[in-house]
Amino acid sequence: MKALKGEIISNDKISENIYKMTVFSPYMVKHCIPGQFVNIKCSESTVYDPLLRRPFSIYDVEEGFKVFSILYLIKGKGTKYLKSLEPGDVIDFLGPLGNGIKVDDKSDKKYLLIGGGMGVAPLFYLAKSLILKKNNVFLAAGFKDNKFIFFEKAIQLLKINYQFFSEDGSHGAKGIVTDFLNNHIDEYRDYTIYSCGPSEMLKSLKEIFLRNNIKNKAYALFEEIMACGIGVCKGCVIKTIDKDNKYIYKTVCKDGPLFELKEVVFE
Amino acid sequence: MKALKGEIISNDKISENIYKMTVFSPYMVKHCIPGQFVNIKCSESTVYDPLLRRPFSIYDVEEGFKVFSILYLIKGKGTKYLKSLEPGDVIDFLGPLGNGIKVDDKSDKKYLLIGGGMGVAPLFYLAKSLILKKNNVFLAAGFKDNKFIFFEKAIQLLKINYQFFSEDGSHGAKGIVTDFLNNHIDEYRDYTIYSCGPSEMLKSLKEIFLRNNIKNKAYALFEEIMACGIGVCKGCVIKTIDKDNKYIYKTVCKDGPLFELKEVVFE
Amino acid sequence: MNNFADGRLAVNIGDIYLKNPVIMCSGTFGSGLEYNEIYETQIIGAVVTKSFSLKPMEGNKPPRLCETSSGLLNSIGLQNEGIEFFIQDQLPFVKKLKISPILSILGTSSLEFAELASKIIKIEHELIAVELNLSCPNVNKGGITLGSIPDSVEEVTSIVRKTLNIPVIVKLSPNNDNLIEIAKRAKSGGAACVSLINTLIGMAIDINTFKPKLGNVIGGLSGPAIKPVALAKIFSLYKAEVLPIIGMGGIFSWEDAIEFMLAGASAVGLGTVNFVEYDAAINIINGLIDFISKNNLNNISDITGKVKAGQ
Amino acid sequence: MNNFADGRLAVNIGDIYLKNPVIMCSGTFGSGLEYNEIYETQIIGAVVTKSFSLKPMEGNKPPRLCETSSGLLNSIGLQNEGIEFFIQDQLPFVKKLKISPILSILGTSSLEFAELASKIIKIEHELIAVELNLSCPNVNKGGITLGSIPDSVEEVTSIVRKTLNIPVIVKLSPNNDNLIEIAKRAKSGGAACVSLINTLIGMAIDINTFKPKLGNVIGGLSGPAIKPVALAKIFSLYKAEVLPIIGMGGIFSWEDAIEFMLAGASAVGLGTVNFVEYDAAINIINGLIDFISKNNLNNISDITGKVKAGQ
Ligand SMILES: Cc1cc2nc3c(=O)[nH]c(=O)nc-3n(C[C@H](O)[C@H](O)[C@H](O)COP(=O)(O)OP(=O)(O)OC[C@H]3O[C@@H](n4cnc5c(N)ncnc54)[C@H](O)[C@@H]3O)c2cc1C
Ligand SMILES: Cc1cc2nc3c(=O)[nH]c(=O)nc-3n(C[C@H](O)[C@H](O)[C@H](O)COP(=O)(O)OP(=O)(O)OC[C@H]3O[C@@H](n4cnc5c(N)ncnc54)[C@H](O)[C@@H]3O)c2cc1C
Ligand SMILES: Cc1cc2nc3c(=O)[nH]c(=O)nc-3n(C[C@H](O)[C@H](O)[C@H](O)COP(=O)(O)O)c2cc1C
Ligand SMILES: Cc1cc2nc3c(=O)[nH]c(=O)nc-3n(C[C@H](O)[C@H](O)[C@H](O)COP(=O)(O)O)c2cc1C
Ligand code: FES
Ligand code: FES
Repeated sequence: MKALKGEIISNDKISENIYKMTVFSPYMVKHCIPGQFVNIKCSESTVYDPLLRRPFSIYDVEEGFKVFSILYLIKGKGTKYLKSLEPGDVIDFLGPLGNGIKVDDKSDKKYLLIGGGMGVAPLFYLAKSLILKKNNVFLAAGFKDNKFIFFEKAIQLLKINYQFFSEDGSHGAKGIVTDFLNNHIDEYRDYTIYSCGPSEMLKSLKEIFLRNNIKNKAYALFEEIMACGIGVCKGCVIKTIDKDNKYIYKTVCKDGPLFELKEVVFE
Repeated sequence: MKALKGEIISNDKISENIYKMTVFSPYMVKHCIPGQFVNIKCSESTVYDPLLRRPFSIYDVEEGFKVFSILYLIKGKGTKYLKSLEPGDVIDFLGPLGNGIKVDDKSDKKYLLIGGGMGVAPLFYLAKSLILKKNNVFLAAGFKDNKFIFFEKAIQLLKINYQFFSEDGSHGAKGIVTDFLNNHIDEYRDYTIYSCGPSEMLKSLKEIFLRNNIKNKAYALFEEIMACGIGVCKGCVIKTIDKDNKYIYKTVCKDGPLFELKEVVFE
Repeated sequence: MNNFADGRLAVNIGDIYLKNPVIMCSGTFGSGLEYNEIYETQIIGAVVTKSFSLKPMEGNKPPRLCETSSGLLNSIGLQNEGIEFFIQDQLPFVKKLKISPILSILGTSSLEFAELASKIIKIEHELIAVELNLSCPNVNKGGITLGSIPDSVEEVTSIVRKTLNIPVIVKLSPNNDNLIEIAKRAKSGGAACVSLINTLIGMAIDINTFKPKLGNVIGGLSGPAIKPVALAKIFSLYKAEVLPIIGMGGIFSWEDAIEFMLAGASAVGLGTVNFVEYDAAINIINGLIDFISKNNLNNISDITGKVKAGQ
Repeated sequence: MNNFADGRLAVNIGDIYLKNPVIMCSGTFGSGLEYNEIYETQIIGAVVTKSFSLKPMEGNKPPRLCETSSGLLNSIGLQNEGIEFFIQDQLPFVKKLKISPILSILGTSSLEFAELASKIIKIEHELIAVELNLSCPNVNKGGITLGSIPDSVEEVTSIVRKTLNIPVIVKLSPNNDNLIEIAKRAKSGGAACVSLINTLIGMAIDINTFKPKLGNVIGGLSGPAIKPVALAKIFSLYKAEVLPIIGMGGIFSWEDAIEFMLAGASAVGLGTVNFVEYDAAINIINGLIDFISKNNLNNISDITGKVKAGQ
């Protein structure tokens, strides 16, 4: 973790309201792992609205070019500001943050990645890293519509197996990814599972795993509004339960964003 | 006065920290007069820092193109925002505001315009309007350095007489404009005088006029921090004295920005 | 432009009836005449005039304004031309333009308020209500504002209430921590409702000159910066169930207006936003209409106090 | 980086000596350990730890954060691992990193504070001072915070003062209007100085769900939005000449720090800025050094209270 400044190499619209920003940062490239994020300043100095930094997952890392990239959805003033930046501008960010996913150096395991909407962002870097170590990766992702066709194209380059769903049937199969999982759960009993997406999706996943008595490891990347991003303010907590059935508030920024699904209490 | 939106035609750096923005606005072109200003929104919607609009004098009007322009100095967050805008972007402004200077339709009078620093901005449009009506115009302006050479070039096109001063001698004669006036005051006894510049300059001018018993009309354009810009909040007042020697706070935005120098009380 | 006559926008605040709950705050909209050059200010639920005193007041020494992060500090000092100016010079135009006026009055003692009220009798039928600005320091009571003294609040309210036949609104300051008590005394005095919040006391200093940025040293903070404080005050007063509330303090959008109503406001006041978005009232009224439709409300007042804040 | 050992930055606040007047606010900097990954936190004048209570506290139900215009609402609810955790697990690292710690302690009664103090005795020589966080609601006194009750403030301060041999700082809340009285009672209790302001009570509501944006309904507002309010409070307390002041509330730049000192602060606290500019302390200390040079000051404390606010 370091306070960094990085030159923007590209900042392009890649779908409706979705942008990809690539940033030059040898430090990040050297240190970050999938599932981690950066906390980006989204205003000019002395302008305090928006006040807080904004967290974004690492979407991709290109070691050769010493760049990492993020994928961001325009939501409010912070992301509108990011959109206004141009190649050559410098962004101010802290990273890499969060616990992330350590990909074993030698491994030949099976992984199931489950994404929903913008939640697919960290899964690209994860899939890429897993594939590099010759793991077996299957990615299932669900969307509202066909805004994520660009993502399918990116995934195809990784040459992994995948299945996409959209609620309106405009991209991949019509349906939602949790239904798919519910129906095919037995095929994935020996997979390690990583998921990222809206809180309702993660909640359904947890229920599916419980209902089907899934014994293997199932993790998810969580989001919460953040202030410090480094575990100091205790602002970004989610409720978890430990092995003694005791409730503990854990920070998404430092204890997470990766949690075992079974330890998270959805309310 | 109207709440307007206008497309930016150009927004160019014309000197160190000085920009010129040209805006398409048939309404402004039709209604504005020299000395008036516009109150411009300098942030994205839902971003409230900077909160207030920023007032800028009308620098030029080009009737044929239905555009007006402003000249602005980068000071803080508002002007930095303006700088970031591009041709094609639309700005939100209210105008024309303030009492301004009505240029008589038929006239053949003598005018002395005195400017200091960014205070020359409104004098260009004024000089242009006076010349158009075949008045005799002399412009004297003082600067710190040679950042305003662009302004001399613009003035030359108007074919009026002028004299520029700079404190460091890098542009025009070395010296300050008030000294010049002090020494040549007798030549301008029958001129109508308009001035605009830093408050200390206006104060000196007033003293020079008093000291030399100048009877002709001497006006100045004033600046104050503004909120509403239309005379409602009473925030932008300066102290004036009326003929009965009574002090009154008058609004710069509505009663001004043009005041007779003799009615203004400098403190 | 939408149909602002939509009956679902009409609200009753105590015995005050408004065609819609959007009110312009005192001191930020004149009497609606200037803004009428920009749009027809008759669409607004009510315009609270700037505060008028018995005699003209010259106001504080400039500078009177200072921008802060998402906020505005002002020390206008209640500059106004006196109540007679309103009655003779402004009211005729207000009537002509069909603006719905609430007259804000300002005094330093109950005596002054009594005198003000008596001057208003002859025009009270033209007014929707009077609003009492109790933020002026009282000379007899050592410069403390009337609004911070419970007894004075009740006394002033009841004097005005008895002199006039129109509803009385008491404007509350957020700078005292006896808000609920003050509101109760306003009620005892006969107020129809309270409006809050007035500005928070604030200050700024020029580090180059070491001088305060306001001629008056301290001033009042308004704008989006104070919105969370205003909401908390309104919510706490609403829970105390004293009087209906006109809520204000940093409202800049229709979403903000909804937030204030959810917290407990029966109507909302727009202040500083008038300097930034000249036609804020139009956008906010339109936003409320859309919100009503989307949420199938019978009336906008259905949401007043409806924040889900019980665990 | 400049020479932070510049003697012209050293300040005395009551009997507290600091190498420079830049302090990290409680709850916004941990104990300085995390930030030490970013820069050497030993350069900071002092780090006030998060507030520790006798027993671990789990904190409030999320969401606990909500951004507002130029402000941050939080309802952390003082989540902490308890005083023993600080003493055993954190203090060794704090020492190793040469951080200058001020320990913030938190209790709901004078009894609890007494117990806390007795636990601190064995480590007090490692601390620059203790800061009393009196913002916790007192169960016996109907949920009112200790800090708003003058008698409690004096009692708690004097108990801690008598138990310990190090200076005691009392942190004041801006939500009560008896600031000066409270400060006087802190003084009677033996406090070395006061720190203010803590956060302003605020609220925000989600208009889609009608739910408060904070799980705890209300929270504390910090950041640049509250800066003018903080300055006014500090200025008014400074004029009352009660105790030296550590000033905080929205300080984001060295210019802000100067403004607070001019208003009357002997030292300045950085809170929310730590989340936005991770190395704010460095920039601010550097800015102060430049300011000293440019203005030919002997010591930064020369400007404390020097705002030119006579008429
Ligand atoms: C660990 C983590 C990783 C993330 N990765 C990505 C990513 O790869 N791509 C992406 O597009 N988004 C990602 N997000 C969400 C992203 O941070 C928010 O969309 C962004 O902060 C919105 O900022 P805004 O100013 O545009 O919107 P705002 O106007 O501030 O808010 C719009 C909405 O976003 C929510 N929001 C605001 N701040 C945050 C925050 N700090 N965290 C979560 N939600 C917030 C608000 O509650 C509101 O509902 C991530 C969030 C977290 C916590
Ligand atoms: C009638 C009028 C006409 C003006 N015409 C021009 C012009 O043609 N060109 C030009 O460059 N500038 C002009 N100004 C000044 C211009 O408004 C300020 O420079 C601008 O508002 C600064 O905004 P900022 O956000 O960049 O700086 P900030 O960071 O807000 O402030 C920088 C400095 O500018 C001062 N300032 C801020 N707001 C105002 C304000 N509303 N009025 C005056 N000073 C302010 C501040 O006190 C501060 O000292 C005019 C001002 C007035 C009142
Ligand atoms: C420039 C200015 C002048 C004001 N004048 C008055 C006034 O004369 N009487 C009054 O009761 N309130 C006055 N107020 C307070 C507002 O009516 C309102 O209560 C406050 O500004 C909070 O709302 P806002 O944040 O939307 O502005 C004034 C506020 C401002 C900004
Ligand atoms: C997330 C957060 C947690 C805080 N926790 C504490 C705390 O534990 N004890 C305390 O005395 N103050 C606490 N505060 C208040 C700060 O110490 C400080 O007084 C306040 O935030 C104002 O300063 P600022 O505007 O610079 O943040 C907290 C503030 C924030 C934002
Ligand atoms: S954002 Fe501060 S602890 Fe996570
Ligand atoms: S800015 Fe409001 S009266 Fe001039």
